[in-house]
Amino acid sequence: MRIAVQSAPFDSAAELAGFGGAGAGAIVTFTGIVRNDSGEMQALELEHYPGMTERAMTAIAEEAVARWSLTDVLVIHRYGRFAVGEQIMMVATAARHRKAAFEAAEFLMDYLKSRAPFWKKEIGPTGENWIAAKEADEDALKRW
Amino acid sequence: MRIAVQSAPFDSAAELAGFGGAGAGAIVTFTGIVRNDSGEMQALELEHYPGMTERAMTAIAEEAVARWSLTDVLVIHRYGRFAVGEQIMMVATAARHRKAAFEAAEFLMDYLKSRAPFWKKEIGPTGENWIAAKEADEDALKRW
Amino acid sequence: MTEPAGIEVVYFAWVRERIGLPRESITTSAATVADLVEELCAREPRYAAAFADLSALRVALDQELSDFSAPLAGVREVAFFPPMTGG
Amino acid sequence: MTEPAGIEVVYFAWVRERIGLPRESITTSAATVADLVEELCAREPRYAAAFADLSALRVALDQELSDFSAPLAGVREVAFFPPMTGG
Repeated sequence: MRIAVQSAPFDSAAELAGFGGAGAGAIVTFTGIVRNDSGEMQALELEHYPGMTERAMTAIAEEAVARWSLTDVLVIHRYGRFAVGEQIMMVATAARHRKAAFEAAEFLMDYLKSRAPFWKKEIGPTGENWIAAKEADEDALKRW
Repeated sequence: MRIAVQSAPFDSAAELAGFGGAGAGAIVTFTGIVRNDSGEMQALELEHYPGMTERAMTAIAEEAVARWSLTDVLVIHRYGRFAVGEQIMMVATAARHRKAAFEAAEFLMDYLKSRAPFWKKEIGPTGENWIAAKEADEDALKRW
Repeated sequence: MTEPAGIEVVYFAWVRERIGLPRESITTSAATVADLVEELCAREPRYAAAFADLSALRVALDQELSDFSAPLAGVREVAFFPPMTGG
Repeated sequence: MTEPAGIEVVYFAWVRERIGLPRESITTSAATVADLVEELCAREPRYAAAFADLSALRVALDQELSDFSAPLAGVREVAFFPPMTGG
Protein backbone atom coordinates (compact mmCIF):
# COMPACT_ATOMS: atom_id res chain seq x y z
CA MET A 1 0.00 0.00 0.00
CA ARG A 2 1.28 3.44 -0.90
CA ILE A 3 -0.48 6.72 -0.08
CA ALA A 4 1.07 9.99 -1.17
CA VAL A 5 0.00 13.62 -0.93
CA GLN A 6 2.41 15.84 -2.81
CA SER A 7 2.69 18.96 -4.91
CA ALA A 8 5.31 17.45 -7.25
CA PRO A 9 4.24 15.71 -10.46
CA PHE A 10 4.22 11.91 -10.37
CA ASP A 11 5.41 9.41 -12.95
CA SER A 12 2.65 6.79 -13.30
CA ALA A 13 5.04 4.32 -14.90
CA ALA A 14 7.52 4.57 -12.05
CA GLU A 15 4.73 4.37 -9.49
CA LEU A 16 3.37 1.21 -11.08
CA ALA A 17 6.72 -0.56 -11.35
CA GLY A 18 6.44 -3.49 -8.96
CA PHE A 19 2.80 -2.74 -8.19
CA GLY A 20 0.46 -5.72 -7.80
CA GLY A 21 1.25 -7.98 -4.90
CA ALA A 22 1.14 -11.77 -4.72
CA GLY A 23 -1.70 -13.44 -6.59
CA ALA A 24 -2.84 -10.39 -8.51
CA GLY A 25 -4.65 -11.18 -11.76
CA ALA A 26 -6.13 -7.76 -12.43
CA ILE A 27 -4.80 -4.22 -12.07
CA VAL A 28 -7.00 -1.17 -12.59
CA THR A 29 -5.66 2.37 -12.62
CA PHE A 30 -7.40 5.71 -12.73
CA THR A 31 -5.66 8.96 -13.57
CA GLY A 32 -7.32 12.34 -13.19
CA ILE A 33 -6.26 15.13 -15.54
CA VAL A 34 -7.04 18.85 -15.36
CA ARG A 35 -9.78 19.64 -17.88
CA ASN A 36 -10.66 23.03 -19.27
CA ASP A 37 -14.42 22.81 -18.96
CA SER A 38 -15.18 26.49 -19.37
CA GLY A 39 -12.56 26.85 -22.11
CA GLU A 40 -11.28 29.88 -20.21
CA MET A 41 -9.47 28.31 -17.31
CA GLN A 42 -5.88 29.48 -16.93
CA ALA A 43 -5.00 27.31 -13.95
CA LEU A 44 -6.53 25.09 -11.30
CA GLU A 45 -5.59 25.48 -7.65
CA LEU A 46 -5.97 22.64 -5.20
CA GLU A 47 -5.92 23.39 -1.51
CA HIS A 48 -5.82 20.60 1.07
CA TYR A 49 -5.80 20.01 4.80
CA PRO A 50 -2.34 18.67 5.67
CA GLY A 51 -2.58 15.81 8.11
CA MET A 52 -6.25 15.12 7.64
CA THR A 53 -5.67 14.44 3.93
CA GLU A 54 -3.22 11.60 4.63
CA ARG A 55 -5.51 10.19 7.35
CA ALA A 56 -8.60 10.27 5.14
CA MET A 57 -6.77 8.76 2.16
CA THR A 58 -5.29 6.00 4.30
CA ALA A 59 -8.67 5.17 5.86
CA ILE A 60 -10.34 5.01 2.43
CA ALA A 61 -7.56 2.83 1.00
CA GLU A 62 -7.63 0.47 3.99
CA GLU A 63 -11.36 0.05 3.64
CA ALA A 64 -10.97 -0.80 -0.06
CA VAL A 65 -8.26 -3.38 0.71
CA ALA A 66 -10.50 -5.05 3.31
CA ARG A 67 -13.72 -5.02 1.27
CA TRP A 68 -12.25 -6.25 -2.01
CA SER A 69 -9.33 -8.32 -0.67
CA LEU A 70 -6.94 -6.20 -2.69
CA THR A 71 -3.43 -7.52 -3.12
CA ASP A 72 -2.14 -3.94 -3.53
CA VAL A 73 -3.40 -0.36 -3.57
CA LEU A 74 -1.88 2.98 -4.52
CA VAL A 75 -3.31 6.47 -4.05
CA ILE A 76 -1.48 9.64 -5.07
CA HIS A 77 -3.11 13.06 -4.88
CA ARG A 78 -1.39 16.32 -5.69
CA TYR A 79 -2.12 19.82 -4.40
CA GLY A 80 -0.99 23.24 -5.58
CA ARG A 81 -1.37 25.01 -8.90
CA PHE A 82 -1.98 23.09 -12.13
CA ALA A 83 -2.12 23.84 -15.82
CA VAL A 84 -4.75 22.26 -18.07
CA GLY A 85 -3.66 18.75 -19.05
CA GLU A 86 -1.61 18.07 -15.92
CA GLN A 87 -2.07 14.87 -13.94
CA ILE A 88 -3.76 15.67 -10.65
CA MET A 89 -4.10 12.25 -9.01
CA MET A 90 -4.10 8.55 -9.59
CA VAL A 91 -5.28 5.38 -7.91
CA ALA A 92 -4.37 1.79 -8.66
CA THR A 93 -5.93 -1.40 -7.34
CA ALA A 94 -4.76 -4.98 -7.70
CA ALA A 95 -6.94 -8.02 -7.02
CA ARG A 96 -7.29 -11.63 -8.10
CA HIS A 97 -10.25 -10.85 -10.35
CA ARG A 98 -11.21 -7.93 -12.52
CA LYS A 99 -14.56 -7.17 -10.91
CA ALA A 100 -12.95 -6.54 -7.51
CA ALA A 101 -10.20 -4.37 -9.02
CA PHE A 102 -12.71 -2.23 -10.94
CA GLU A 103 -15.12 -1.84 -8.03
CA ALA A 104 -12.40 -0.95 -5.58
CA ALA A 105 -10.99 1.70 -7.94
CA GLU A 106 -14.43 3.28 -8.38
CA PHE A 107 -15.01 3.17 -4.63
CA LEU A 108 -11.68 4.92 -4.03
CA MET A 109 -12.53 7.62 -6.56
CA ASP A 110 -16.03 8.21 -5.19
CA TYR A 111 -14.71 8.52 -1.64
CA LEU A 112 -11.66 10.61 -2.49
CA LYS A 113 -13.91 13.04 -4.31
CA SER A 114 -16.21 13.70 -1.36
CA ARG A 115 -14.30 12.61 1.75
CA ALA A 116 -10.70 13.62 1.24
CA PRO A 117 -10.15 17.28 2.22
CA PHE A 118 -9.29 18.88 -1.12
CA TRP A 119 -10.84 22.00 -2.62
CA LYS A 120 -10.51 23.13 -6.21
CA LYS A 121 -10.43 26.71 -7.44
CA GLU A 122 -10.56 27.68 -11.09
CA ILE A 123 -8.38 30.63 -12.10
CA GLY A 124 -9.79 32.40 -15.16
CA PRO A 125 -9.22 35.67 -17.01
CA THR A 126 -11.97 37.43 -15.03
CA GLY A 127 -11.21 36.03 -11.61
CA GLU A 128 -11.16 33.03 -9.37
CA ASN A 129 -13.95 30.62 -8.64
CA TRP A 130 -14.20 27.83 -6.06
CA ILE A 131 -15.64 24.74 -7.71
CA ALA A 132 -18.81 23.63 -5.93
CA ALA A 133 -19.35 20.03 -4.89
CA LYS A 134 -21.98 18.25 -6.95
CA GLU A 135 -24.93 16.53 -5.36
CA ALA A 136 -24.22 13.59 -7.67
CA ASP A 137 -20.80 13.17 -6.02
CA GLU A 138 -22.38 12.79 -2.60
CA ASP A 139 -25.05 10.49 -4.05
CA ALA A 140 -22.32 8.31 -5.57
CA LEU A 141 -21.31 7.23 -2.05
CA LYS A 142 -24.66 5.60 -1.42
CA ARG A 143 -23.97 2.65 -3.66
CA TRP A 144 -21.09 1.43 -1.50
CA MET B 1 -7.25 4.41 -31.13
CA ARG B 2 -4.72 1.60 -31.03
CA ILE B 3 -5.55 -2.11 -31.30
CA ALA B 4 -2.78 -4.68 -31.11
CA VAL B 5 -2.69 -8.47 -31.14
CA GLN B 6 0.82 -9.71 -30.50
CA SER B 7 2.84 -12.45 -28.88
CA ALA B 8 5.55 -10.06 -27.66
CA PRO B 9 5.35 -8.52 -24.18
CA PHE B 10 4.13 -4.93 -24.03
CA ASP B 11 5.40 -2.02 -21.97
CA SER B 12 2.36 -0.36 -20.39
CA ALA B 13 4.27 2.82 -19.68
CA ALA B 14 5.39 3.16 -23.30
CA GLU B 15 1.91 2.32 -24.55
CA LEU B 16 0.37 5.01 -22.35
CA ALA B 17 2.84 7.75 -23.31
CA GLY B 18 0.77 10.27 -25.20
CA PHE B 19 -2.47 8.39 -24.53
CA GLY B 20 -5.57 10.46 -23.78
CA GLY B 21 -6.71 12.69 -26.60
CA ALA B 22 -8.03 16.24 -26.49
CA GLY B 23 -10.28 17.07 -23.55
CA ALA B 24 -9.58 13.94 -21.53
CA GLY B 25 -10.12 14.35 -17.80
CA ALA B 26 -10.08 10.69 -16.83
CA ILE B 27 -7.99 7.71 -17.90
CA VAL B 28 -8.75 4.18 -16.76
CA THR B 29 -6.50 1.23 -17.49
CA PHE B 30 -6.94 -2.46 -16.92
CA THR B 31 -4.09 -4.95 -17.03
CA GLY B 32 -4.64 -8.71 -16.94
CA ILE B 33 -1.93 -10.88 -15.39
CA VAL B 34 -1.55 -14.67 -15.49
CA ARG B 35 -2.71 -16.08 -12.16
CA ASN B 36 -1.88 -19.48 -10.75
CA ASP B 37 -5.33 -20.47 -9.53
CA SER B 38 -4.70 -24.16 -9.10
CA GLY B 39 -1.26 -23.50 -7.63
CA GLU B 40 0.06 -26.11 -10.06
CA MET B 41 0.00 -24.24 -13.35
CA GLN B 42 3.33 -24.27 -15.16
CA ALA B 43 2.26 -22.15 -18.11
CA LEU B 44 -0.78 -20.69 -19.79
CA GLU B 45 -1.28 -20.99 -23.54
CA LEU B 46 -3.43 -18.56 -25.46
CA GLU B 47 -4.61 -19.51 -28.91
CA HIS B 48 -6.38 -16.99 -31.12
CA TYR B 49 -8.00 -16.67 -34.54
CA PRO B 50 -5.73 -14.41 -36.60
CA GLY B 51 -7.76 -11.93 -38.58
CA MET B 52 -10.99 -12.36 -36.65
CA THR B 53 -9.25 -11.31 -33.42
CA GLU B 54 -8.27 -7.91 -34.84
CA ARG B 55 -11.75 -7.45 -36.36
CA ALA B 56 -13.55 -8.33 -33.13
CA MET B 57 -11.26 -6.14 -31.01
CA THR B 58 -11.67 -3.19 -33.39
CA ALA B 59 -15.45 -3.55 -33.44
CA ILE B 60 -15.62 -3.69 -29.63
CA ALA B 61 -13.32 -0.67 -29.27
CA GLU B 62 -15.27 1.36 -31.84
CA GLU B 63 -18.51 0.63 -30.03
CA ALA B 64 -16.98 1.79 -26.75
CA VAL B 65 -15.73 5.03 -28.35
CA ALA B 66 -19.19 5.75 -29.74
CA ARG B 67 -21.18 4.87 -26.62
CA TRP B 68 -19.00 6.71 -24.09
CA SER B 69 -17.62 9.47 -26.33
CA LEU B 70 -14.11 8.32 -25.54
CA THR B 71 -11.31 10.69 -26.45
CA ASP B 72 -8.94 7.71 -26.81
CA VAL B 73 -8.90 3.93 -26.50
CA LEU B 74 -6.18 1.29 -26.45
CA VAL B 75 -6.55 -2.50 -26.53
CA ILE B 76 -3.58 -4.87 -26.51
CA HIS B 77 -4.02 -8.62 -26.26
CA ARG B 78 -1.21 -11.15 -26.40
CA TYR B 79 -1.28 -14.77 -27.51
CA GLY B 80 1.22 -17.60 -27.11
CA ARG B 81 2.73 -19.17 -24.02
CA PHE B 82 2.88 -17.34 -20.69
CA ALA B 83 4.43 -17.85 -17.30
CA VAL B 84 2.54 -17.02 -14.10
CA GLY B 85 2.79 -13.28 -13.40
CA GLU B 86 3.13 -12.21 -17.03
CA GLN B 87 0.99 -9.44 -18.46
CA ILE B 88 -1.51 -10.93 -20.88
CA MET B 89 -3.52 -7.93 -22.02
CA MET B 90 -4.42 -4.34 -21.28
CA VAL B 91 -7.08 -1.82 -22.15
CA ALA B 92 -7.10 1.93 -21.59
CA THR B 93 -9.94 4.38 -21.99
CA ALA B 94 -9.90 8.17 -21.89
CA ALA B 95 -12.99 10.34 -21.47
CA ARG B 96 -13.98 13.72 -20.10
CA HIS B 97 -15.43 12.24 -16.92
CA ARG B 98 -14.50 9.29 -14.73
CA LYS B 99 -17.81 7.45 -14.96
CA ALA B 100 -17.54 7.11 -18.75
CA ALA B 101 -13.91 6.01 -18.58
CA PHE B 102 -14.69 3.33 -15.97
CA GLU B 103 -17.79 2.03 -17.72
CA ALA B 104 -16.11 1.85 -21.11
CA ALA B 105 -13.15 -0.08 -19.66
CA GLU B 106 -15.48 -2.59 -18.01
CA PHE B 107 -17.48 -2.92 -21.21
CA LEU B 108 -14.28 -3.60 -23.18
CA MET B 109 -13.20 -6.27 -20.71
CA ASP B 110 -16.59 -7.97 -20.63
CA TYR B 111 -16.73 -8.10 -24.43
CA LEU B 112 -13.12 -9.10 -24.96
CA LYS B 113 -13.62 -11.97 -22.55
CA SER B 114 -16.57 -13.49 -24.43
CA ARG B 115 -16.44 -12.06 -27.95
CA ALA B 116 -12.81 -11.89 -28.97
CA PRO B 117 -11.59 -15.27 -30.29
CA PHE B 118 -9.05 -16.30 -27.67
CA TRP B 119 -8.86 -19.63 -25.90
CA LYS B 120 -6.83 -20.37 -22.78
CA LYS B 121 -5.17 -23.67 -21.91
CA GLU B 122 -3.57 -24.40 -18.56
CA ILE B 123 -0.38 -26.45 -18.69
CA GLY B 124 0.16 -28.37 -15.44
CA PRO B 125 2.36 -31.19 -14.17
CA THR B 126 -0.27 -33.82 -15.02
CA GLY B 127 -1.37 -32.49 -18.39
CA GLU B 128 -3.13 -29.76 -20.29
CA ASN B 129 -6.57 -28.41 -19.67
CA TRP B 130 -8.64 -25.99 -21.76
CA ILE B 131 -10.20 -23.38 -19.49
CA ALA B 132 -13.98 -23.43 -19.83
CA ALA B 133 -15.95 -20.24 -20.34
CA LYS B 134 -17.98 -19.21 -17.31
CA GLU B 135 -21.70 -18.59 -17.53
CA ALA B 136 -21.08 -15.44 -15.49
CA ASP B 137 -18.88 -14.10 -18.31
CA GLU B 138 -21.70 -14.44 -20.83
CA ASP B 139 -24.17 -12.99 -18.31
CA ALA B 140 -21.89 -9.98 -17.83
CA LEU B 141 -22.70 -8.88 -21.38
CA LYS B 142 -26.37 -8.39 -20.55
CA ARG B 143 -25.81 -5.24 -18.57
CA TRP B 144 -24.50 -3.34 -21.59
CA MET C 1 -28.52 -28.68 -50.95
CA THR C 2 -26.91 -26.01 -53.08
CA GLU C 3 -24.28 -26.01 -55.81
CA PRO C 4 -21.04 -27.59 -54.54
CA ALA C 5 -18.60 -24.87 -53.47
CA GLY C 6 -15.08 -24.70 -52.07
CA ILE C 7 -14.91 -23.55 -48.48
CA GLU C 8 -12.19 -23.20 -45.85
CA VAL C 9 -13.06 -24.84 -42.54
CA VAL C 10 -10.96 -23.85 -39.51
CA TYR C 11 -10.89 -25.27 -36.01
CA PHE C 12 -9.64 -23.84 -32.73
CA ALA C 13 -8.81 -25.01 -29.20
CA TRP C 14 -10.14 -28.48 -28.29
CA VAL C 15 -12.16 -28.68 -31.51
CA ARG C 16 -8.87 -28.45 -33.41
CA GLU C 17 -7.30 -31.03 -31.11
CA ARG C 18 -10.17 -33.50 -31.44
CA ILE C 19 -10.35 -33.21 -35.21
CA GLY C 20 -6.59 -33.27 -35.41
CA LEU C 21 -5.99 -30.43 -37.82
CA PRO C 22 -6.25 -26.65 -37.77
CA ARG C 23 -7.87 -26.11 -41.15
CA GLU C 24 -8.95 -27.87 -44.33
CA SER C 25 -10.43 -26.95 -47.69
CA ILE C 26 -13.54 -28.85 -48.53
CA THR C 27 -16.09 -28.91 -51.31
CA THR C 28 -19.61 -29.06 -50.04
CA SER C 29 -23.18 -28.49 -51.13
CA ALA C 30 -24.37 -27.99 -47.57
CA ALA C 31 -26.93 -25.18 -47.42
CA THR C 32 -26.42 -24.24 -43.79
CA VAL C 33 -23.79 -24.58 -41.06
CA ALA C 34 -25.87 -27.38 -39.49
CA ASP C 35 -25.86 -29.24 -42.82
CA LEU C 36 -22.07 -28.87 -43.01
CA VAL C 37 -21.69 -30.22 -39.46
CA GLU C 38 -23.84 -33.23 -40.37
CA GLU C 39 -21.72 -33.86 -43.45
CA LEU C 40 -18.49 -33.67 -41.43
CA CYS C 41 -19.83 -35.94 -38.67
CA ALA C 42 -20.68 -38.59 -41.26
CA ARG C 43 -17.05 -38.64 -42.41
CA GLU C 44 -15.14 -39.96 -39.43
CA PRO C 45 -15.62 -40.52 -35.68
CA ARG C 46 -13.21 -37.70 -34.75
CA TYR C 47 -15.59 -35.20 -36.35
CA ALA C 48 -18.57 -36.77 -34.61
CA ALA C 49 -16.63 -36.51 -31.33
CA ALA C 50 -15.80 -32.85 -31.89
CA PHE C 51 -19.37 -31.94 -32.83
CA ALA C 52 -21.13 -34.18 -30.28
CA ASP C 53 -22.53 -31.23 -28.30
CA LEU C 54 -23.30 -28.21 -30.46
CA SER C 55 -24.33 -26.16 -27.42
CA ALA C 56 -20.65 -26.26 -26.40
CA LEU C 57 -19.57 -24.84 -29.76
CA ARG C 58 -19.59 -21.51 -31.52
CA VAL C 59 -19.33 -20.81 -35.23
CA ALA C 60 -17.99 -17.84 -37.20
CA LEU C 61 -18.68 -17.20 -40.87
CA ASP C 62 -16.01 -15.17 -42.62
CA GLN C 63 -14.72 -14.13 -39.16
CA GLU C 64 -18.07 -12.91 -37.80
CA LEU C 65 -19.88 -14.82 -35.04
CA SER C 66 -22.91 -16.58 -36.46
CA ASP C 67 -25.08 -19.60 -35.65
CA PHE C 68 -25.70 -23.12 -36.84
CA SER C 69 -28.84 -22.25 -38.78
CA ALA C 70 -27.06 -19.64 -40.92
CA PRO C 71 -26.86 -20.23 -44.70
CA LEU C 72 -23.46 -20.95 -46.24
CA ALA C 73 -24.11 -19.29 -49.59
CA GLY C 74 -21.20 -16.99 -50.46
CA VAL C 75 -19.24 -17.89 -47.32
CA ARG C 76 -15.52 -18.54 -47.84
CA GLU C 77 -14.43 -19.44 -44.30
CA VAL C 78 -16.26 -21.31 -41.55
CA ALA C 79 -14.69 -21.55 -38.10
CA PHE C 80 -15.69 -23.86 -35.25
CA PHE C 81 -14.50 -23.33 -31.68
CA PRO C 82 -15.58 -23.49 -28.03
CA PRO C 83 -16.86 -20.40 -26.20
CA MET C 84 -14.12 -17.81 -26.05
CA THR C 85 -12.01 -17.23 -22.95
CA GLY C 86 -9.99 -14.10 -23.63
CA GLY C 87 -9.31 -11.19 -21.34
CA MET D 1 -20.88 26.29 28.69
CA THR D 2 -17.85 24.35 29.87
CA GLU D 3 -14.48 25.32 31.36
CA PRO D 4 -12.64 27.72 28.99
CA ALA D 5 -10.11 25.79 26.86
CA GLY D 6 -7.55 26.61 24.19
CA ILE D 7 -8.43 25.32 20.75
CA GLU D 8 -7.01 25.65 17.24
CA VAL D 9 -9.56 26.73 14.66
CA VAL D 10 -8.60 26.23 11.00
CA TYR D 11 -10.35 27.37 7.84
CA PHE D 12 -10.11 26.19 4.24
CA ALA D 13 -11.15 27.32 0.75
CA TRP D 14 -13.69 30.16 0.68
CA VAL D 15 -14.25 29.93 4.43
CA ARG D 16 -10.59 30.84 4.87
CA GLU D 17 -10.91 33.64 2.31
CA ARG D 18 -14.03 35.14 3.91
CA ILE D 19 -12.62 35.05 7.42
CA GLY D 20 -9.30 36.28 6.13
CA LEU D 21 -6.96 33.91 7.93
CA PRO D 22 -6.07 30.22 7.75
CA ARG D 23 -5.98 29.43 11.45
CA GLU D 24 -6.23 30.98 14.88
CA SER D 25 -5.90 29.87 18.50
CA ILE D 26 -8.85 30.79 20.63
CA THR D 27 -9.99 30.25 24.15
CA THR D 28 -13.60 29.26 24.38
CA SER D 29 -16.09 27.71 26.74
CA ALA D 30 -18.37 26.61 23.89
CA ALA D 31 -19.78 23.15 24.59
CA THR D 32 -20.49 22.17 20.99
CA VAL D 33 -19.38 23.13 17.49
CA ALA D 34 -22.63 25.06 17.04
CA ASP D 35 -21.89 27.04 20.21
CA LEU D 36 -18.43 27.85 18.89
CA VAL D 37 -19.89 29.03 15.56
CA GLU D 38 -22.32 31.29 17.44
CA GLU D 39 -19.47 32.74 19.48
CA LEU D 40 -17.38 33.41 16.34
CA CYS D 41 -20.32 34.98 14.48
CA ALA D 42 -20.85 37.41 17.36
CA ARG D 43 -17.25 38.62 17.00
CA GLU D 44 -17.17 40.27 13.59
CA PRO D 45 -19.24 40.43 10.37
CA ARG D 46 -16.64 38.42 8.39
CA TYR D 47 -17.32 35.41 10.62
CA ALA D 48 -21.08 35.88 10.30
CA ALA D 49 -20.60 36.01 6.51
CA ALA D 50 -18.55 32.80 6.47
CA PHE D 51 -21.00 30.92 8.68
CA ALA D 52 -24.21 32.35 7.16
CA ASP D 53 -25.30 29.01 5.71
CA LEU D 54 -24.20 26.05 7.80
CA SER D 55 -25.66 23.59 5.28
CA ALA D 56 -22.89 24.74 2.91
CA LEU D 57 -20.21 23.94 5.48
CA ARG D 58 -18.51 20.86 6.87
CA VAL D 59 -16.64 20.51 10.14
CA ALA D 60 -13.81 18.23 11.23
CA LEU D 61 -12.76 17.65 14.85
CA ASP D 62 -9.13 16.61 15.27
CA GLN D 63 -9.06 15.81 11.54
CA GLU D 64 -12.12 13.55 11.51
CA LEU D 65 -15.35 14.63 9.80
CA SER D 66 -17.98 15.47 12.40
CA ASP D 67 -21.09 17.64 12.71
CA PHE D 68 -22.24 20.87 14.27
CA SER D 69 -23.95 19.23 17.23
CA ALA D 70 -20.76 17.43 18.32
CA PRO D 71 -19.29 18.30 21.75
CA LEU D 72 -15.95 20.11 21.87
CA ALA D 73 -14.70 18.55 25.10
CA GLY D 74 -11.15 17.31 24.62
CA VAL D 75 -10.94 18.56 21.03
CA ARG D 76 -7.70 20.31 20.09
CA GLU D 77 -8.41 21.27 16.45
CA VAL D 78 -11.64 22.33 14.78
CA ALA D 79 -11.71 22.81 10.99
CA PHE D 80 -14.38 24.53 8.93
CA PHE D 81 -14.58 24.15 5.15
CA PRO D 82 -17.00 23.74 2.25
CA PRO D 83 -17.89 20.29 0.85
CA MET D 84 -14.76 18.67 -0.52
CA THR D 85 -13.96 18.55 -4.22
CA GLY D 86 -10.99 16.23 -4.63
CA GLY D 87 -10.41 13.55 -7.21
